[in-house]
Amino acid sequence: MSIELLAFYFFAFFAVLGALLVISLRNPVHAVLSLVLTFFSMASIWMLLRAEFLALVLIVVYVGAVMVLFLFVVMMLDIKVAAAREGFIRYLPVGIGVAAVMLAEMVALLGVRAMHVAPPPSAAVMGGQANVVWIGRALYTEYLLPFELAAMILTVGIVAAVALTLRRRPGVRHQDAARQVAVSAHERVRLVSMPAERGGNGAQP
Amino acid sequence: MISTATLLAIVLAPLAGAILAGLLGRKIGRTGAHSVTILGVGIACILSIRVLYQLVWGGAPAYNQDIYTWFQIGGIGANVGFLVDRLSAMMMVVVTFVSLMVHVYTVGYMADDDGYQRFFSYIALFTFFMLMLVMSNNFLQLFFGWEGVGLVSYLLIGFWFKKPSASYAGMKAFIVNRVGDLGFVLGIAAALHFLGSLDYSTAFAHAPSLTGQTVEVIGGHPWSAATLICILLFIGAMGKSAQVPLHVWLPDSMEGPTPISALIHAATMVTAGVFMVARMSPLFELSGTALSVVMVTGATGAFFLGLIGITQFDIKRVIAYSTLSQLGYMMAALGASAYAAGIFHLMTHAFFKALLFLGAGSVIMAMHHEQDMRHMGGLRRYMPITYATMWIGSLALCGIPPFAGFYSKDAIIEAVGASHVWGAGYAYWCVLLGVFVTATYTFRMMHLTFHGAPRFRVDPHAGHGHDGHAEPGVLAHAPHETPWVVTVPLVLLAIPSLAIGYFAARPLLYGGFFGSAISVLPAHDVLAGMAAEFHGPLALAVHSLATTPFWLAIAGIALTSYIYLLKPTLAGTISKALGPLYRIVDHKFYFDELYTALFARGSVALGKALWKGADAGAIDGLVVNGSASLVGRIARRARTLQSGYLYHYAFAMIVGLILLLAGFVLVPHA
Amino acid sequence: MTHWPFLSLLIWVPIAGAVPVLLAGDRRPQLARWLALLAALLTLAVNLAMLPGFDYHSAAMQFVESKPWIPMLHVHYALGVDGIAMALILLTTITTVLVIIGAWQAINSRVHQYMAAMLVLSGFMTGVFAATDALLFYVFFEAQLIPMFLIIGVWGGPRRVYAALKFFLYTFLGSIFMLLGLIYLYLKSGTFDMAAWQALPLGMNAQTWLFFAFLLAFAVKIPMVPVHTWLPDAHVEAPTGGSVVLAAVMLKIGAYGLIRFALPVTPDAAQHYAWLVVALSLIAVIYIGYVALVQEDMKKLVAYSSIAHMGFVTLGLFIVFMLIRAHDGDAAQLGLQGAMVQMISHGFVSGALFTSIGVMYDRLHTRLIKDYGGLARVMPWFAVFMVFFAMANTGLPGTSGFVGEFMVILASFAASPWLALLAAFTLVIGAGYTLWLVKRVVWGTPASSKVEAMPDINAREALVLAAFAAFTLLIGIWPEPLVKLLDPAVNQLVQTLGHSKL
Amino acid sequence: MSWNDLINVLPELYLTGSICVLLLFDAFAGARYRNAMHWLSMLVLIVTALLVVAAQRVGPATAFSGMYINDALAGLLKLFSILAVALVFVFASPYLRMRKLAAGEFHTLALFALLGIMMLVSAGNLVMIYLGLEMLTLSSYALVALDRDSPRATEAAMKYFVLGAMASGLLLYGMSMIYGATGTLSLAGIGATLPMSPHYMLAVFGVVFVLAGIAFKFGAAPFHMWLPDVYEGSPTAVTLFVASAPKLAAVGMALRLLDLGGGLHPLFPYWQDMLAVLAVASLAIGSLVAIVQSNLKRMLAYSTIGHMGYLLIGLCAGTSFGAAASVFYAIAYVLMSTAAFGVILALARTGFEADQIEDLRGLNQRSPWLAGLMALAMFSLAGVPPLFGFWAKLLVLQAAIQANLLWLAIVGAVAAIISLFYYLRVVKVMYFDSPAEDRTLIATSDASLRWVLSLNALALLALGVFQGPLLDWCLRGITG
Amino acid sequence: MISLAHFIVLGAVLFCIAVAGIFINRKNVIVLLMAIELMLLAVNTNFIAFSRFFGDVSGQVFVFFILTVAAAESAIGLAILTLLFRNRRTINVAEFDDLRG
Repeated sequence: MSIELLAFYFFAFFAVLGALLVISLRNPVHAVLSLVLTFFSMASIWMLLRAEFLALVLIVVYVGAVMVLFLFVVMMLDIKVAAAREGFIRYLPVGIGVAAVMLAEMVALLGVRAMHVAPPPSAAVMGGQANVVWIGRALYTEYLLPFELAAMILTVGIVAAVALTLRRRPGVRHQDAARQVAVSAHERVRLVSMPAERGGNGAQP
Repeated sequence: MISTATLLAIVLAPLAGAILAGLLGRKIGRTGAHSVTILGVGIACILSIRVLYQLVWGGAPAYNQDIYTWFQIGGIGANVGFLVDRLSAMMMVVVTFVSLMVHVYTVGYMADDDGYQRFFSYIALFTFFMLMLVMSNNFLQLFFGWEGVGLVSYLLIGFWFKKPSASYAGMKAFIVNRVGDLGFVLGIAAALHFLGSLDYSTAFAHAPSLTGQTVEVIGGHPWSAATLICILLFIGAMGKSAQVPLHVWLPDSMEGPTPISALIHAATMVTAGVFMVARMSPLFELSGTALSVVMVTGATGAFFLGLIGITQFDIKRVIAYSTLSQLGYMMAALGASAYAAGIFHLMTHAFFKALLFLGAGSVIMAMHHEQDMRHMGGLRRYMPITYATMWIGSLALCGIPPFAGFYSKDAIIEAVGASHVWGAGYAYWCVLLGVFVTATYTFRMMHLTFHGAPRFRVDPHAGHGHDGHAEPGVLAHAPHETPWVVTVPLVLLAIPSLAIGYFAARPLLYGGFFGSAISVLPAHDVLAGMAAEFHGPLALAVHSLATTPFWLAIAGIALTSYIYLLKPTLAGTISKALGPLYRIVDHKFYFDELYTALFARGSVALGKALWKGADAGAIDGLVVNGSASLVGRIARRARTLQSGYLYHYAFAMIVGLILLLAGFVLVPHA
Repeated sequence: MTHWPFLSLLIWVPIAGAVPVLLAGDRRPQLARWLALLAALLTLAVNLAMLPGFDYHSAAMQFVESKPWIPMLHVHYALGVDGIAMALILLTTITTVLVIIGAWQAINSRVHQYMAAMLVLSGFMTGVFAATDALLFYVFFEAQLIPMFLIIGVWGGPRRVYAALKFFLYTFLGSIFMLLGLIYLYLKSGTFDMAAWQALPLGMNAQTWLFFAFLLAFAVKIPMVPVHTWLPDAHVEAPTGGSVVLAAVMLKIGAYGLIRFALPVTPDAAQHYAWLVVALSLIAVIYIGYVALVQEDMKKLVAYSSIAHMGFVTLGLFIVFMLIRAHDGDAAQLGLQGAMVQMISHGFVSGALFTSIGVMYDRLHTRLIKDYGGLARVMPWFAVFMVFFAMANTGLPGTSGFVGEFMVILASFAASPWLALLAAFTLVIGAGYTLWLVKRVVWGTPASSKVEAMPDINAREALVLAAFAAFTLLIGIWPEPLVKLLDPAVNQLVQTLGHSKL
Repeated sequence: MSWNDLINVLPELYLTGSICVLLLFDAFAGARYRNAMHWLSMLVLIVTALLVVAAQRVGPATAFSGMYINDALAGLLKLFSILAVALVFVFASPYLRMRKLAAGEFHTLALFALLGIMMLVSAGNLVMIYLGLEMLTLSSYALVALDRDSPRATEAAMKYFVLGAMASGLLLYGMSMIYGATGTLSLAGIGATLPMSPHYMLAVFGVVFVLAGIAFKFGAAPFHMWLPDVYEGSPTAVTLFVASAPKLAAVGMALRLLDLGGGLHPLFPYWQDMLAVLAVASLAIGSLVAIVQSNLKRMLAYSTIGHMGYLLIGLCAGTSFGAAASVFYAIAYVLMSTAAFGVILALARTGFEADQIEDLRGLNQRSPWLAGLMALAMFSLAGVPPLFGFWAKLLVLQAAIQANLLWLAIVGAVAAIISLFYYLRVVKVMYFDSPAEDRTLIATSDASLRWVLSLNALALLALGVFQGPLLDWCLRGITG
Repeated sequence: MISLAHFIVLGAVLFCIAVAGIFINRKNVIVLLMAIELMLLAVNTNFIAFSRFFGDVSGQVFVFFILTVAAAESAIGLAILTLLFRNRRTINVAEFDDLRG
């Protein structure tokens, strides 16, 4: 067993463990931390695959930014740890069963046998370039349009996040001179058309 | 030559009268209504007589022409046209004459009825349909007239529609007739199928080709095509001419006003079946079986239905059963291939039976619409003309020589006796004993009505009008002779009842009067044999004094005279003595009860069962609404899958994915 | 020949006429009525104007119009009429006028919408009869459900919702499978031209499937037992005009569909399964007759009687196959003619009966037989019409009701005496239920003081009834013109059916 | 990158730029210019549409190394998407005003979504498909949650988000397998490589996941669970959006991935049967469950599921005719649903959503015109000729029969009968019932809404009669 | 020897865990978001592995985009989460069943 394989199993173990913890831990903060563990492990595995740039991005962007955001939200929302998880326990066997079936199917279908191929030497593949150069070249030539589009997606993310969360507190009263000036007659008086009252039971909703 | 215009005038004059009286009845008033209709029928009558004259004495050939095409589809054509030969011409005269008499009579009889105009419209319309029937030159038009008279009969029986029994009787008549028509239509269809035409002359020309043709009605049992056609047609005749077992409507039809009982249910319409069979003689001659059926059916009716007449107390019903019996005679004659005798009896019967009915109507008028003979008696003093004419009618009916009925009935009895078709022996006994029965009920009626002591009393304070008599047998005024419009027709009808037989017997029966209108196979020609013994009407009358039928009639008359004139209590004693036998006859052999239970109630029960069970239950309930509610139930079940829980949604997606994986990837794909 | 697009006019004049009627609005019902009548009369006038130009000796489609509609699918806006279609179109245009007059006072709420729906319905129905392109036929066939659905649902009786939904769903159920059949035929032939399909060779298997698809679609419409149960409900709940159109024209669409599709396109399957349809027809005649006998609601009774009468139509259509087998061409023609004449006749008779019931309903607001009685005294003129139409319904010679039944019975005897016997049973059972109805409604004594107070028909009602009566009588006394109109087309159909496609 | 590349993507470029401008405008313009957002957005849409038409003139072409395909199909779908978004803007405008929803964000997010759609339907590469799709869905999530104070909207957004993210996870997993089988992300490359790939089964395996992703986008059962909740929970204006243009995107994505000779077309036998199963499940769920709904929006959601079943039937056929039928169906569906939701929007007022079927009681007596429009929409959805919806059904059924999928056509027919019931129910409520006394149904006074809605609904009739050119266009879009 | 299969199976395992996390989780929404991240991680691993074994850059580029999008997605997801919490005062998945049927 090569050192590479050993490393793979080591990191894979922690990745899977972290993943399992993510979905089973009661405390969301712990879950986030478990996820970070998984990310770290996977980043290492990506390293094994000579995808250094992405591995680093995963750690820097994901662990560094996204996971922090998660933690931030978890703490901000002050989520109480649920007392009872009987639902979880009751449906656990079914869930695990289904997941296992799915995994079995997937593994069976992947044709794992056919994949017992050793990776080609990395240097030859990347044309002697560093990983980041390799990706960078592709990104700015062939993948230019997607790259721009990805930028727009991030914009969407910003716009959406702002649109959804930025709010003027409803309780806070503040004067808006512009609106006061711009107000029109029909905004001052609302004409409600109501059916004429008939008899004693003319209560309006 | 007979012109088309004449014939059209004969047919259309009554129709025009009917339309005028019917649609403009209120405008033209009562007088207007009876004037136009009498005028119309009168024209028809006069022209009919002229046509008959032209045919018999004028040497005119028979008229057979199409007026217009009804439809023409491929080789099958149906036309409206007239066939006027001596047979139809004679019928036309009978029909229009009796109709005219009835029209005149009605002026008096219906004088204070609300539906005066309507009535005239109906009877004129009836005349139109009846003429269409007898003048037709094809099956289709025959059926048109056939159903048309049925319609008017329906309307007239239910004329007093406020009486539930009247509208019920009308409906019953129509529906029972429809049973016959079912056969009739099939008969027409069969005729068309085997003979290739609806036109008489063409069809009859093809008739010989029927011999040997068979049709498998029931698998493996070939029937002669001729028999099939004839029996089917005869079923029609059974309905219209009230033969057993489709006779049940005729007694009930007495719910209608008396004039129409005379016109429709005695003289004309009910004899349409007889006419039709005679008209179809070229076909009936081809089937001995059919003739047997005709004869046996007719003879059965002649005797057994006559029996019922003895037990009835309603004067009109007695005559109605008499009609049934006489129609049986006619049919029996036809069955014996003595078509001429049948038609002869038809004619004489038309006169004397119309006379009897109108006489009975006159009595009923006098009795203020009382029809129960138990409340009559001794009327001869109050209404002599009616009495006298009724006597003539009765004697004619009983077949006492030399009245009209004698010649025709005697010929029938002899013809049946001479016939050799299957069942002739039975038929002979029936018609023979029928004579006695006829005499019995006839004179029972005469005695109960006119003789003896009155069984009614006159009370000026009693109610008046046909639905006003609160107490039976109590009259507001004393009975009195009816007005001239009533008695004149009686007298006019009495004349042929008295004399027509004497004059017509020779030409009609033995003189080949009908010529080619009626065809008889030599093997069946009983009349030919009888002709040899015929030596003139007077000789026949004298000779008959030594025959069984005459003495049977005398016996009947004597018996009833004894019972009802001398020992009035005896009637009750006899009926008690006969016990169950009497009850069976009194209940008309339970035909009505049986039919009501089986067909009327049975149909309603079946209809209910089918409606509630099959239609509403099985189809609508189970299949239609059932599938709808099943869909609804599945839908309600299915919507619970959408539980609202995110994890269920995710679960569903994953399960779907797994199934797709399993179903399409694991299973090797062809 | 003429250059006017007569058929298009027949279809679109009423539909276009519906627009101003709608615009007349709820406030001006009288205007809406007159506009609707005008449109209907105009349509009728167009229709009558066609008659002189119609060639009575040709079986070919006449007044043909054809324009590509959906070129990709080879769908054409193709119209044309032969005698069969012409007769039914005449029935449609005449009925429309009568229905609009009939609804003059009977409909009081949302008059404009009712009238517009009627006009649109009329246009669509004409479209069904005039279409020679199968898809166009289908479009019209389905489209007419919408106005009828609204007519039943909006102006109908208490259970109108159930009835309207049942009507729509039932018909849709049948027709959607027909649509699959049409698509199949298109893919097979590359055209939606109905005439081309008649010559399209088809294997027995395909024919069988197609035949049942067509049968289902049209059997529902006719309706045949056992898919008939929508009809009594629809009739009972529909307003008078709806019932009249439904009975007079819409049911005919089913039979017309059979004539245009099931018979000529799949002759061998039709031949093979003719026994089935014949059996169902006879069941309709007898079974439905019994069911009709015990109805307590007049409309339901007439509705059931419609089913029984339409049984004669299907009987006439399919008896043809037995006769062709027996090489009895004349009788085959007779059967087909009988079916056609029966359709036209039933249009007038049932239309008239529903109008009559409408007349009573307008006065007493009940359709239960037991609530009536003695109308002969209270409404003598009405009674005359009622009895007349009842007689026509029982198939009395001299009325149109007789002609078709008679022809069909004659034809079926040629196939088998037993069939004829069962068919002729209608003489008895039909008389039974109709006369019993008449006895309870027209004769007798008035059931209540309300009945006593019923006024006799007014001139407008008399006009409608008299028009129906005139047609009924005309066809009854002299069917030859109608027969002549139909003859070439019927003759050709018999020829077509005689040739196997196998 | 060349000049030519830029010309081809000019519509998208313009749209991107405009969105940025609009964003800035919305951020800095005062409240008084809020209404201007609407008109500016409309202007942007019109110009974009013109540019799409213009770009069509340089097509068919690919740009950016095959990332972007400018062909007739893309043009067709883009134009109708733009039209749909424009309809959404018009119909939604009064609603947003009344509910005081953030109109600026609504417009920008919808335009972002449109950008995503346009990219998606022009995608020539798995990456582009993914990015376009995400652009669309991310905007949609935000739109659904736009009514921030509505618990139901938020709940719907959450469900939509989680399931949507999971679906894109599945899609991506499938894409990774396809990549593993072919070693390329280019759709054309995949189509060329697949038949000789040694890892053929890997691709088949991937197809299942990809299909799951597509099915989710369509809302096909069993990946439909989000759809009713989102339709019901979202503000009606957003429901209208979700129910319109994204369906065109979905069909575009499906066609890019599966059909047109490239992409996964070599695996046709596999995905045909899978799609058939999805179609049947959708038809069943769609037609059945809608019957028992009382909420109009939810009912329309289930009806959507059913319609997606029909659309999938067209795709199932695997022929270019079937594909064209699907496109036609999608367009028909979009126009029908905009009309239906448009009526709801036209009736909605402050405090009254008009989203219960019962709310429409007696509409014909209150507002016959709106009732008529709704009836048109309903009969069209039900597929009653001569309305637009009928032709859509006709085409997919024809495609199915043509492809020997008669059984599928029969299932479609049965579903049509069942679904007819609930459409008729709406008509029944509007026409047969009398209006509730306590509620007054007042049609909107917004003129542009009234007019455009009328045009929209009447188009269902007009396109029912003159559908030929559109059908022609759809077929040309597929066959090139 | 380390082969492609190792990575792919690892990806599959992670993927299944993530999926299971989504439907087993009956507690809070935030775990769902994390499960989604896990899912994407699995996918990314697949891409990178294939990219490595094909020697093709596009797989890694795709991963780059996925990471980008995932970041935006997380942002929106968390935004919805905060909205949810604001509106409902809970993020318990089992309580979000207003919309159903």
